[in-house]
Amino acid sequence: MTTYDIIFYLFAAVTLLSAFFVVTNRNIVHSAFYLLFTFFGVAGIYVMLGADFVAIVQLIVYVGGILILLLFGVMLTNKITNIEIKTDSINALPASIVLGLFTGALGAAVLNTNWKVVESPAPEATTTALGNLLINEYALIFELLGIVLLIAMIGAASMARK
Amino acid sequence: MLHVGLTHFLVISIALFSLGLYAVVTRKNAVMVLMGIELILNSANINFIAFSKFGNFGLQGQLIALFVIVLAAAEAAVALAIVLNIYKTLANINVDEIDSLRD
Amino acid sequence: MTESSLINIAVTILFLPILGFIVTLLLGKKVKKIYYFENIILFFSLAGAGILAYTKLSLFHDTAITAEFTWINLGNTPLLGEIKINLGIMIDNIAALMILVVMLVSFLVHIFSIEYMRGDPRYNRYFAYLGLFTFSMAGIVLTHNILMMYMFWELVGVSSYLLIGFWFEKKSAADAGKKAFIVNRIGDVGMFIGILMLFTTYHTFTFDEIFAQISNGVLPFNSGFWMTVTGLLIFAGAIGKSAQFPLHVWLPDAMEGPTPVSALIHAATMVAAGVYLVIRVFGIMTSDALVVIATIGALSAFIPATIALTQNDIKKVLAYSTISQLGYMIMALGVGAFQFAFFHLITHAFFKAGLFLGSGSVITSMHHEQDIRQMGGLRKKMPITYYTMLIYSLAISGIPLTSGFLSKDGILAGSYAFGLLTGNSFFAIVGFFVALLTAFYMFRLMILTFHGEPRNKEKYEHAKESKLVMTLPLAVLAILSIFIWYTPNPFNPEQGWLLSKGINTHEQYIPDNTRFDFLTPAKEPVIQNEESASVMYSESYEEAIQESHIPTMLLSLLMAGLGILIAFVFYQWKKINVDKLVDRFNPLYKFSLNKWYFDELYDATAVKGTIGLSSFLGKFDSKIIDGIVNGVATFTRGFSSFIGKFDNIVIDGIVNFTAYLSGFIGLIFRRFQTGKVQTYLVFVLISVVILLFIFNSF
Amino acid sequence: MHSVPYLSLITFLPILGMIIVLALPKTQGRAIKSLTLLITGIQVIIAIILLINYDYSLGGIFEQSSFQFVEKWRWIDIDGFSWLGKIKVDYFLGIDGISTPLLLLTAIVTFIATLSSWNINKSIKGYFALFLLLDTGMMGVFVALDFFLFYIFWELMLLPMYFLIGVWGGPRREYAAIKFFLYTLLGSVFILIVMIGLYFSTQETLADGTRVFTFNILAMMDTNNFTPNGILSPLNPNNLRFIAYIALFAGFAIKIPMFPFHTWLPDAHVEAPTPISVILAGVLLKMGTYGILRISYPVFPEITKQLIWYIALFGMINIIYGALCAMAQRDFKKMIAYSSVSHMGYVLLGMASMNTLGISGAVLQMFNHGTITAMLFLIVGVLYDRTHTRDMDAFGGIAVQMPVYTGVVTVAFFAAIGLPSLSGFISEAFVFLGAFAVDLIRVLTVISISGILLGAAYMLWALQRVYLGKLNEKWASLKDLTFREYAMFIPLALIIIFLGVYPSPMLDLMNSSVNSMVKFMADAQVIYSSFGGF
Repeated sequence: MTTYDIIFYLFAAVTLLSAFFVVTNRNIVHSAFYLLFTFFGVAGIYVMLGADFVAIVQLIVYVGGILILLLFGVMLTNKITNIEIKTDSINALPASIVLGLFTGALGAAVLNTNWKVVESPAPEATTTALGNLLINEYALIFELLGIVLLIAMIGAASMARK
Repeated sequence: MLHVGLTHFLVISIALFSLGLYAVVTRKNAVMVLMGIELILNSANINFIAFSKFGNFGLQGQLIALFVIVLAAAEAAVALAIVLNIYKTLANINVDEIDSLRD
Repeated sequence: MTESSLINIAVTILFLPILGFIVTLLLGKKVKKIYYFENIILFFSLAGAGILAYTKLSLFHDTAITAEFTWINLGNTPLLGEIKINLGIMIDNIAALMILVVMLVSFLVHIFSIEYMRGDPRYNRYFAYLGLFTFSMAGIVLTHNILMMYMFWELVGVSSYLLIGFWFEKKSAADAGKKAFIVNRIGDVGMFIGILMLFTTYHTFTFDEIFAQISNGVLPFNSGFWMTVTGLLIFAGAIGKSAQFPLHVWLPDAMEGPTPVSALIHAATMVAAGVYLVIRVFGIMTSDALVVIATIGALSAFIPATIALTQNDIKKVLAYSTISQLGYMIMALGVGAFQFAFFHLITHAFFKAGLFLGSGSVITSMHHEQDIRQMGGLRKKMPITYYTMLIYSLAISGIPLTSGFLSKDGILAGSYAFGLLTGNSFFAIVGFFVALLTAFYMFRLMILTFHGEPRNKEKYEHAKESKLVMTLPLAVLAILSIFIWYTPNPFNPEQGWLLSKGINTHEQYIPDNTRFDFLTPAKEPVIQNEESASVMYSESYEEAIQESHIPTMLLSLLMAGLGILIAFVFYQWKKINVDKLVDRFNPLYKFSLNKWYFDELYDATAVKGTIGLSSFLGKFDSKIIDGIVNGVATFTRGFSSFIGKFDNIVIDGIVNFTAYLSGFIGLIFRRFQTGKVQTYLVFVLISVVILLFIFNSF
Repeated sequence: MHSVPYLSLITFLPILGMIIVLALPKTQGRAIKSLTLLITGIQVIIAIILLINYDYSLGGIFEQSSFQFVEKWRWIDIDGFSWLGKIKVDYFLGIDGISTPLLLLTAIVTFIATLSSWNINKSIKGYFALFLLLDTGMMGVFVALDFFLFYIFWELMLLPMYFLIGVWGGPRREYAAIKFFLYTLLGSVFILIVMIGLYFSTQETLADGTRVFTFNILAMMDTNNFTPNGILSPLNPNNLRFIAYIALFAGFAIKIPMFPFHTWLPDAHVEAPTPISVILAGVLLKMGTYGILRISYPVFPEITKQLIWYIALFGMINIIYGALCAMAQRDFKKMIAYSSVSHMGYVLLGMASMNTLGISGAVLQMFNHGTITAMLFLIVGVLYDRTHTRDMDAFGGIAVQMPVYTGVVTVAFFAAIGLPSLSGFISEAFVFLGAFAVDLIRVLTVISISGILLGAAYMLWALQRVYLGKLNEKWASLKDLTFREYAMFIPLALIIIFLGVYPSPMLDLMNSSVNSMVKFMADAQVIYSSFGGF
């Protein structure tokens, strides 16, 4: 076990455990906070995979943006005064069974596949390279994404305003 | 345990995916469903980046992951707007009770 | 004075009245006194007509002056050849005299109307309509082709319609206008067909060109019979316009219009247009046609005369008298006494216009009372009206020294001569008998109105002589009803300028075998353009006329005297009780009083028939034709619904069975249909898992 | 020389207008109306420009070279599919003496109808958009020389008309609109069938020498273009030309409308809003007779010749039947509608004569009836706007209250009666002169002449019932014409009077074409008789 491995397992544990709590916790506010840890964990995994820029973005966007958004969603849709924000689950048993089977199948598929691994050394800093890619080869997509974001923003704003 | 490799990451991804899916399927609260979706997206991102690293695809996987994050942000915003709207209309965001589609 | 300046004058007097019409109509609302404009225009028209007539008769006596322009030119057409429609003006002696008469009467009526119509809310519009009428009438008189004549013919009808219905608030007036127009149209339809026949045969509307071709032996469909038919069809127009039997019913009703209008349109000018038309086309009338014309004329002279005997409305009496006198003229044309017809037209225009204006004067002073039974004794109150009307009555009765004697005598002589030549003395007998009736009913009217004791004291007290503007026209017309204007010899009109110089005849153009023998001149006509009175008659006719002159005169005098005498016996001296006589001959009296039941007859047949047919067709259209359409639609719908049912039951049955089957299966699966997205997702997952296991490759 | 595509301009200008109207916000009612007025006004101007540049000597009818303002280019050109053969459709516009008067009429009547639409208040935007679309359809029918194009325009005007009646109409508008639509559609189907039959019977020689099927109407008139085995080719001994002619004629006859296909007309008129009635009677009815003259006559000259007696017979029935039905109506608008039936009979009768007088009369009657009947419907509209009833017996004495209006009415009514000095007379007289000259239909003509008597009867009766007599106290507060209504009536009245007094401008306009058509029809008899069978 190298340090790398240990760190990996640490992050994996954080991610999966908090994700588990996200899913199972009945208090939605708690779920949201667990989700924060999940995102941190995933960000760590990204770093492990040599994707430092994506990890940063993950932290900024998810933790700083999406999670806050979700929390707002929670608070706006429940009366703050009455913190009965626990939510039930449905189909828990059949879903568990099916998902178990499904996960098993997927896991089996992953484990049984003989992945042809070509380890590529991660570049030291990906930011510059990613920036180059973004404004050269993927410029169009980049622009499109901007538009999508704009539209989503306007759409969300107009929908929420009604 | 082996040296941490592609498979490990994929397993984590699968686990995350399943948990996300579980949330989507079972939770009543629409916000919770959204959280599940975020989990699923994250798991997909892990996959992208893992394959990017272990498949010698350069930085493209990471780039895609970035795009996914952006889209996730957009999706979250729109979805929450919808949820708010539904809440305003029906005073309820319990997904299982919103079944006008049935009729 | 050249011919072209004559044409200029003619065009001017033709278009001046329409200018008056337009200006008066458009400014009528704004300018209160605009009617003076119309009157001034009429004065100038009259002056122009005077100059025209005088110049024509003195300087251009023997030539017909024409001028034309191409109105429509279709060029050389593939099947019909050259088609060109010319409009133009022809001034011959007859037209010149006629235009003078029209303008004179029109002017006098305008003057008379200034007072008569005063206070009417549509005062200016009345004068505008008079202008329109004068224009149209001048058009009829001055035209050189039959199409233009037809056009003005219709325009005259319209102005007559507008003037009869001038007081359209009164339903009877509006009805009368409509009746006049429609009855006239019946005649016009005939006339139009006649015009079609002429055009189809001769490819021109111009009188001279048609006559020239007829002289060359070109006949419609190459047969004399069709020539007769054509002539009679054209004559149909005259029947309508001149209110001849059987289309005479509109004229009495037309008396709903203002009285000056009756004088102008329904006595002097428009109704005479029919006579004028026949004079214009006299050259194409075959002997058969002439007999029909004479018969129509005789009937029209006789029937209304009998009706006039018993009428109590002063204007109705005059209306029937008008028809009767027009019948005289038409009969005169039929028997070939062409120039006397026109002569009578002129004299009649004056004295009948005078009679109507006189009656108008009486009616105003009696506060719009028209029933002669309410009058009486007016002689003292209205001397001018009385004496002028007396002159007119003498004239219409045919008493010597009046113009009426001259012209009427001529007509009777003509029919007498016709009897001598052809052995057909029917027209002569009718003529003399009607003379008796005429004298009787006219003097009945005079006596009841002006003599005796006033029968309605109250109205009598208020009656007074009309103002000068009204009596002046009466006086003028009375003067014009004296013989001296027409001939120096009060017993022989032939010596007068009018007959010897004024009225020329056209020759007859139709082939010899279709004319009366006496209308065949012994010698060839000298020159085409030279018109002289002797051209058209054979020598035997001249002799017959000479021969019949004296007996006719005596006989007609006798008849007129007798008629007047009877009238005096009945109404002035009351030697015979009229009421008893009426009781004795009650059916006859009723028959006459009710105008021979013509209106009822037409109402029951033509009017009811048409309206019945129309309402039947209206129902037919909405019920049957539209019913068929809707029926088809209903059938289609029914059929489609049947197909639909078939589809439902049989075809759909099969489908339904399948559906039922699937429904049954569906029943099982319905439980899965929860409407909950999440549940669906679970199913999706289940399916994915199942698929994974089915296609497992691991 | 005519580098400006005037015909395309006059045809598609309304479409442009329609797009602008659609882009304008709903609330800008005035702007929409003004724009439509502007567009139709420009159309009138273009029509006048066309008239000024018109060469009176050219005949048109059957040869492209004597058509004017021709625009022709390939529009649809498919040769890719071997199983379909080549499909070539031309965008082919041009006018001659028959279509020019009608083009002018359409421009004028549409302009007037726009004025009369001013008090439409129900969804203005939709109304004027449809109105402009209708305008394009009408213009297109009169300028198209390609059958395919003609058909497209023919159908194009159907749809807006359906909605204009069905949405803005009276109480029974749905019924009327459906009836109109189905009827006309039935007619269109006939036309479509014949069009396809003709297409497969006519081949045009292209510049490179190949022969292709064509929709060109002018090509269909040239016997050299017929294929030997075409189903509608006279070269084919078993051809179906007779049946096709009947079908085509029926298709057009529905539009005229000819007895017994006329029952859609009264319903459509009664229910349609005033401006639409004006267009319907003023322009749409003319399309039927125009179609017969433009297509049925020269494409099937030999069959036309055989059937003129029947055409005249139907003309006569239309005249008399229409007049009698009009007499029976109590509804003012229905009466006018039936009078249209009657007046269109004159057109049929004139066309049946097949000589210059008759056909000139027919075309002139189309124009005159367009203006006169437009005026009549406007008259009803004015009264209906003020009183909201059309029952003639409910009126009486309107003349007292509205003297100027009654003056206008008198002009229009007498024009409809055929009073000389008003335009109706000239055309009726020409029709009768022409028809009377033909031996075969002379008797029918004579019977038809009684139509002018009946016309006078029902018109004057209506005049009396509505306008004369004592004023019905109910209407004692009616206002006389407004400025806008003056603007509608005065141009029409002036045209009616002008053409009544001096019809030559209009007759000269059509004379060359009418002559050329008569000559073509006469010559064709010889050519067709050489094919045998007839």
